[in-house]
Amino acid sequence: MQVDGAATAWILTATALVLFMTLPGLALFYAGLVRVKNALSVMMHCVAITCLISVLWLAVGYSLSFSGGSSWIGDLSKAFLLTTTKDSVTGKLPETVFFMFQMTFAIITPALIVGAYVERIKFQAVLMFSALWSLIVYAPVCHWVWGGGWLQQMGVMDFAGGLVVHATAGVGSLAIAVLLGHRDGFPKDIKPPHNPGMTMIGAGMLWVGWYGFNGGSALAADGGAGMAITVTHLSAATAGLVWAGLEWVRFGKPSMIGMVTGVVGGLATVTPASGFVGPLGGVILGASGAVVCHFAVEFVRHRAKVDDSLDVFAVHGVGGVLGTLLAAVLASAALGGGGYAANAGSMGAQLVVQLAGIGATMLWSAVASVAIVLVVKATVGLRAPPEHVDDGLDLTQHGERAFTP
Amino acid sequence: MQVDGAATAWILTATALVLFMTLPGLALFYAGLVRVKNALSVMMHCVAITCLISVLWLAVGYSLSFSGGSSWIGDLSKAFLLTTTKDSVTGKLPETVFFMFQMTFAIITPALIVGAYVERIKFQAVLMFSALWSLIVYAPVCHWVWGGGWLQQMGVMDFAGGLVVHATAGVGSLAIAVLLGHRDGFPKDIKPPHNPGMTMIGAGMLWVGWYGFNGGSALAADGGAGMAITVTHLSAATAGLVWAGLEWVRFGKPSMIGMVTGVVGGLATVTPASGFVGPLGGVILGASGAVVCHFAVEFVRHRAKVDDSLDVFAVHGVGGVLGTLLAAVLASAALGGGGYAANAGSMGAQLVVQLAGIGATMLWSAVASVAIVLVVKATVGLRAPPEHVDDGLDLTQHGERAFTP
Amino acid sequence: MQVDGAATAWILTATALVLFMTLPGLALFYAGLVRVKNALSVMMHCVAITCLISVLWLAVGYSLSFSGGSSWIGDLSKAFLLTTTKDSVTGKLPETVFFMFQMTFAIITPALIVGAYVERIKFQAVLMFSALWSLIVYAPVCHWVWGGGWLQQMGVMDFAGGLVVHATAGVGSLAIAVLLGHRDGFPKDIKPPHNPGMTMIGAGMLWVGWYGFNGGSALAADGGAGMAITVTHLSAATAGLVWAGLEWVRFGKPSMIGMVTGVVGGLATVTPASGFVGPLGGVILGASGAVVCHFAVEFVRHRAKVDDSLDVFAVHGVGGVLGTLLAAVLASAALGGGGYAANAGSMGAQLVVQLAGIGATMLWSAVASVAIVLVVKATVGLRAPPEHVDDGLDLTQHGERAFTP
Amino acid sequence: MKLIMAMVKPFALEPVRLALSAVGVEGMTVSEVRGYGRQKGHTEVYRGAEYVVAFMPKVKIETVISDDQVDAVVEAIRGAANHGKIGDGKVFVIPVEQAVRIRTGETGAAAL
Amino acid sequence: MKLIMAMVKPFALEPVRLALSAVGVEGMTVSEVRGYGRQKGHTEVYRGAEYVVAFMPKVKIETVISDDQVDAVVEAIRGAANHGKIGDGKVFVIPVEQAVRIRTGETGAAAL
Amino acid sequence: MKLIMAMVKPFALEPVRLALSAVGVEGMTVSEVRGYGRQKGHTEVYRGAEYVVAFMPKVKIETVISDDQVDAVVEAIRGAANHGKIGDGKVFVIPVEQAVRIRTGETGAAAL
Ligand SMILES: Nc1ncnc2c1ncn2[C@@H]1O[C@H](COP(=O)(O)OP(=O)(O)O)[C@@H](O)[C@H]1O
Ligand SMILES: Nc1ncnc2c1ncn2[C@@H]1O[C@H](COP(=O)(O)OP(=O)(O)O)[C@@H](O)[C@H]1O
Ligand SMILES: Nc1ncnc2c1ncn2[C@@H]1O[C@H](COP(=O)(O)OP(=O)(O)O)[C@@H](O)[C@H]1O
Repeated sequence: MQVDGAATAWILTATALVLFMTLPGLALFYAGLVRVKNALSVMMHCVAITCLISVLWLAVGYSLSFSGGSSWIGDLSKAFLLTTTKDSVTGKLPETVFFMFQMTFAIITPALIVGAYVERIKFQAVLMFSALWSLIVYAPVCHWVWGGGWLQQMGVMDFAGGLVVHATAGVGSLAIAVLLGHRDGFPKDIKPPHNPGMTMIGAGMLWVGWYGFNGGSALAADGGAGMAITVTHLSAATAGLVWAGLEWVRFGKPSMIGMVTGVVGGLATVTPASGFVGPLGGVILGASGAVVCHFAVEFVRHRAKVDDSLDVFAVHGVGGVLGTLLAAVLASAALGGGGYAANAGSMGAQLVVQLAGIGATMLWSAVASVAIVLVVKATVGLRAPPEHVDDGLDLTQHGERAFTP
Repeated sequence: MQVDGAATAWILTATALVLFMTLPGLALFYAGLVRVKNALSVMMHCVAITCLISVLWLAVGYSLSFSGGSSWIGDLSKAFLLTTTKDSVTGKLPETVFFMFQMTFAIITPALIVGAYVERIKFQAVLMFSALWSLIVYAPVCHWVWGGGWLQQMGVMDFAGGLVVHATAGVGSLAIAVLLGHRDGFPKDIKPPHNPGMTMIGAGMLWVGWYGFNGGSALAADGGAGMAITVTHLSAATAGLVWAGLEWVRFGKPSMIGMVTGVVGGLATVTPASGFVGPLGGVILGASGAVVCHFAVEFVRHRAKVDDSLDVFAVHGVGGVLGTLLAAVLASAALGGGGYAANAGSMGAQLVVQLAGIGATMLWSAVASVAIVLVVKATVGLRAPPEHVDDGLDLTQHGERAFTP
Repeated sequence: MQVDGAATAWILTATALVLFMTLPGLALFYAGLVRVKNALSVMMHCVAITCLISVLWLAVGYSLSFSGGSSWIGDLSKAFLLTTTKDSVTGKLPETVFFMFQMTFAIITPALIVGAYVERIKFQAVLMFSALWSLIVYAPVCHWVWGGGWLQQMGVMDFAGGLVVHATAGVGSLAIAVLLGHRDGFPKDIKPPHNPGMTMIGAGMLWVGWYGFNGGSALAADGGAGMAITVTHLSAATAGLVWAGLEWVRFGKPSMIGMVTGVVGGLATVTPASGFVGPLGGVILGASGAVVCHFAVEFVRHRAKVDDSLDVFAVHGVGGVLGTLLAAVLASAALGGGGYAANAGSMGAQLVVQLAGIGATMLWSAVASVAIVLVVKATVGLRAPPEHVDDGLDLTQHGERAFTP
Repeated sequence: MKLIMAMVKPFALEPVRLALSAVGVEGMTVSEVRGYGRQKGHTEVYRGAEYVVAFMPKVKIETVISDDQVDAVVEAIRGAANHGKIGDGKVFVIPVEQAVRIRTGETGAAAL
Repeated sequence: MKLIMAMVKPFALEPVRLALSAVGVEGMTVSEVRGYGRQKGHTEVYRGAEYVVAFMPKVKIETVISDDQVDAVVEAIRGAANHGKIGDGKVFVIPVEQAVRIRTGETGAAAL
Repeated sequence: MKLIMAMVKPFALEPVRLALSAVGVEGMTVSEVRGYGRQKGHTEVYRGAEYVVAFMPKVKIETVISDDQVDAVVEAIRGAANHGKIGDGKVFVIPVEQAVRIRTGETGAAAL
């Protein structure tokens, strides 16, 4: 097939935008939420994951996800891109562009999990966990949903990663948070975010970058991409308002952290649906995402008493799953959506497929994540020693300090 | 008409760039200029305006601006984009892309006004003022100039928003600054910008994003867009040098805040002219914009004694108006410009049209802004209570602090 | 020739990305590495260089680089773009787009040199040095390599600026660092980076922006651009891992500053080769760049005892030269590369050409930079007075402070 | 000589500085601190979780004065920093045995 | 009255605050400081260069108490901040002549 | 024992630290402060507006020493921080009644 120059131009840009989401976007978003003595360690996690996963993606990750293979996992035919040249084509794009765009998704997914284990993890554990997780959780699920695997064959709808990115990362976060144990003092005596402004900058970058994430998932520069960024943006905006509104009613004041958390929740929620719904669908996804994630945060923290420290499961996991379900409803042409996959056909049938996708993704993510964490714990160890935690990971794990007067 | 893929790719990007100008660009630019106790509140204003205006734009703003309607205002035929699909086309673009690109302009315009009322406003007032202002000031003027309204019919030249964005925001700022009253201690005992580095980051983002703002206004990926970013950049660069030079001569030292203020002034000035002039036109716009805005800042503050705190009128309003006038001169083919609109024809005729546009825009912005502020004052109230102002808006209005050790 | 819309869309974007590398990317990367009392001055250097070089580029820089002229230097036929219109075309792009894209390279090159002279230079010297250097070093070398000059005629391979950008800036840095003298206390009593987080943000922006730098140098939205960003990214990622690994082995801890320094070293190293090699080539460039630059930093500082304060020569100069050499090896089709220029033909022949390019570029950069520095010293002076250095350049040269409580 | 150490609300710094100038105090040193007293700190809510922030931002003003200035100085600070609100702050008086101006070597009251 | 000035490790602040509350201390002021003592600072390595960072981050806690509280307060601080590690910190006792509550004008022990 | 409290220019910190080490001072605490004295602050101009910044950045060095060290210490600080320029700073000497090393419980001079 012929390469489409316009699509290529847009996906090159989208790739830059999604990398920008992780570096420096997510790094800032997360670093602002921890204590100052651990801020650099969080940034370091994001940078290190970016480097590590990129090389793994070249080595085997891309091939496991997107080479032919079975319904369950790809093969190694594309390992190290040995057979890919400038002229290789995937769909309407040069294969290198497709490879890079997908790589940025493979990077940000384990980077999201950073939020679960901040302020207490050993750096070795971050590296080993992320590497194994990327190959054992991300690559297969990516293959199932986008790489021609069994869920794609069933017609599952996941436009930009409600399952592949957010559900996997959310469940992985829960697993590692439980097995790693909570921060000292959790839940009563923990400290507020050290730098909400940093979190705002990160959230702004995530929002802008998400145009590339969802809009780029159209793999074309057309009305599909346009509609995707439209619903993405409207979901984010609505969710920000709703979350801040909930805070205003419940706690007397709308906070900036709350509003940007809502924005991110809205973005996560709209992600799987962003290619299938219309503008009002975006508003509905944002509003419901904000409400559900808002209470999920409290449920995880206060009921389940799990220290998923920066709420990765409650915001990304729950949002992604919710959006995956709602996609099946809001895609209905009657509701302004784009209709259903041929092999599903009706809202009911699609819902069943979506539930299968959610169930399989969460189950596999849970089982595999737990196994990976146990292996990491048994080998390099999981938790930094108490003195390291006391003095902060920046100084003790990386020999650096966030500010020197 | 057929969608142009290349134009679509570029306007998708430009949309991301203009959103980036507001979040986190403008939020940082402004937050660095206030005291640390109000820094988060300024960021919160920018985030909240982004969320709120986005939803309003979907609801009615876009329709009032860009549906057919009368010469004065659009109708509600495009409200909620109910009739827009992936396949709807506007010019060479998918309508969703046009909708989104224009939305980012609708967002940043009231966000610019934040600079007028920082450090003393109630958060409720920000929301109510911005919502009303967007519908009553922005939407009509946008319709007049870009949506087929009477100014467009007269052939007014406003490529990317000298009137629609900068003149309206500037006048709105003056209105609210006067009616809200000055910060305590103004003009003698106010505190210097708490974080000029933050302002620099924001200015850098604004500069980069402005490529999307002016270059995107070509609505095509062609030489027109190329010339627009060329003149935009040259105006910014020249204005930065001139402003810093003025400081060097007048105060003995060129400051970074001064240089980036010049850059922003140059960007505002070139905006209306950016599709009509040549490279030297950009230099002239930048130089004149820097000189005029530089002294306008002092005039507003020291003569008029208005606490338009971050100089929105003097930089954006004055720059936008100046550029709108100079566009009529520098568009002259003899001066390297692109010539005049068919229905104006000569420099003289064009100048008359530009003056009409400036007069009408400023008058309507002034009258309507004053009315809106009075309504806000009479309902939710305008000024935060003195204790809130003393302790800072971050803690008192949003329950957050910029830094926790 | 006909303008290619897709290429135009991508190069417009790439231009924004490369400007973003300097502002705010490089400004943050560098500012985080100095002491807080000089942080704003570093940012100011970056902003001022951006403004100044832009105007000079319009005036004569572009014409000297890219107009016909001789093998040694262009002429003034394109000065002030007097003959360029919207409709002028260069290759597949509107000439304005090509002009702007190249301008961003002309900006960042002298801005890189800022790292050599931080914390002790007079602001006048920054301006005068950068202006002269841009015309006397950058423009000719750019003409030799990309503007049809003698090195291009010989078939030198420098895809995105190993010679034109990194080698020139590296050598210029060494020259000014030696002649300016070291910071007080160098090498034993200098202070650690005041804000590594700032440096991380800058590094993230540099990484993202480098997609535009190297990917844009394809001047098309095609598989060539795709392969360029692929190898660029892989080099950066590999280099980050290798540098952090070296630190881990040698000093017991991997630091964030180390990892992002590795990333930037990998990016500099891959730059000249990025259009000629395959994915594994990118990995090899990154790994070797990290190792070589890592030890070069120590060599310059501890052996040569030159206070090239932020390691511009060791990271950019050495990386760029190394990549220029390796390009000749890794371009070999046998190694997955894209093969050689017609007029070189074999690896051996190409290596000779590359060595000629490296030799000529470094020699000219050295001679001319030394001359320029001496002229600056003799006229406006080079080093800020000791009291200014003691109290910090922010306050004494620009009258500003990085933080006001 | 006495060291007057006053913890006040941040926005009271400027009025206190002016009041001190008015009573002839010619030098002082200020630091950003966090304090705790009757005003017990507050609760911040982030994402629905309550964070007890025990300390409120305060400014500590330290000025060394001669013995005969003590009453005037304490009064000046009280006058400028008293808003009748909890958390307005405190003033402590601490004996000082010697003061030296680094530049000149002057000691005692001459060094203040 | 005495000013108790304690320099402790940053993470010891919260335990010390609680211990002080338990012995009836109702006000205190805290600042971020850098300290140097037996614990000599450390070396940071950036890009292969060693930077001697002489000072470690500490928190300074200042609280003015009545004379009879001194032993209990010092003991409380020791109990909460002692980890048996170098750099745990020190407590100093400094005489205070007067204390004034700005809001009410109360003086002496009543002002604490 | 005495508390020596010195306010000096920030870049004088390192020389002062070395000078204090040289005369046997083994512990000190440093804070970033803002000061005001003969050196009256300065005016900053942003966008043409003058901002009076009353306070200059200073570093406060606090070290508790035994009585017999006072003269040597004050001299050491003066020697290292004196540039003959306005704003070089001041040294104050304040009585200290007790010092306790948290880790060991040592008191008095042994705790310094
Ligand atoms: N005993 C004390 N020792 C040291 N600082 C104190 C003491 N009591 C109060 N402070 C300081 O004074 C500030 C105000 O005290 P607080 O009791 O809240 O005010 P008020 O007396 O006006 O009600 C505190 O935040 C703290 O910084
Ligand atoms: N003589 C002193 N004067 C002032 N502060 C001191 C003095 N000695 C120690 N300190 C402070 O106490 C902190 C801990 O002192 P250090 O000697 O390292 O601890 P330890 O006594 O537990 O070994 C130092 O970092 C410093 O802030
Ligand atoms: N009376 C004082 N009480 C407390 N601090 C003082 C006093 N006088 C001066 N200082 C501190 O010393 C610093 C230097 O004082 P200044 O009078 O400017 O210096 P110099 O005496 O060298 O002219 C001030 O910035 C302030 O921090």
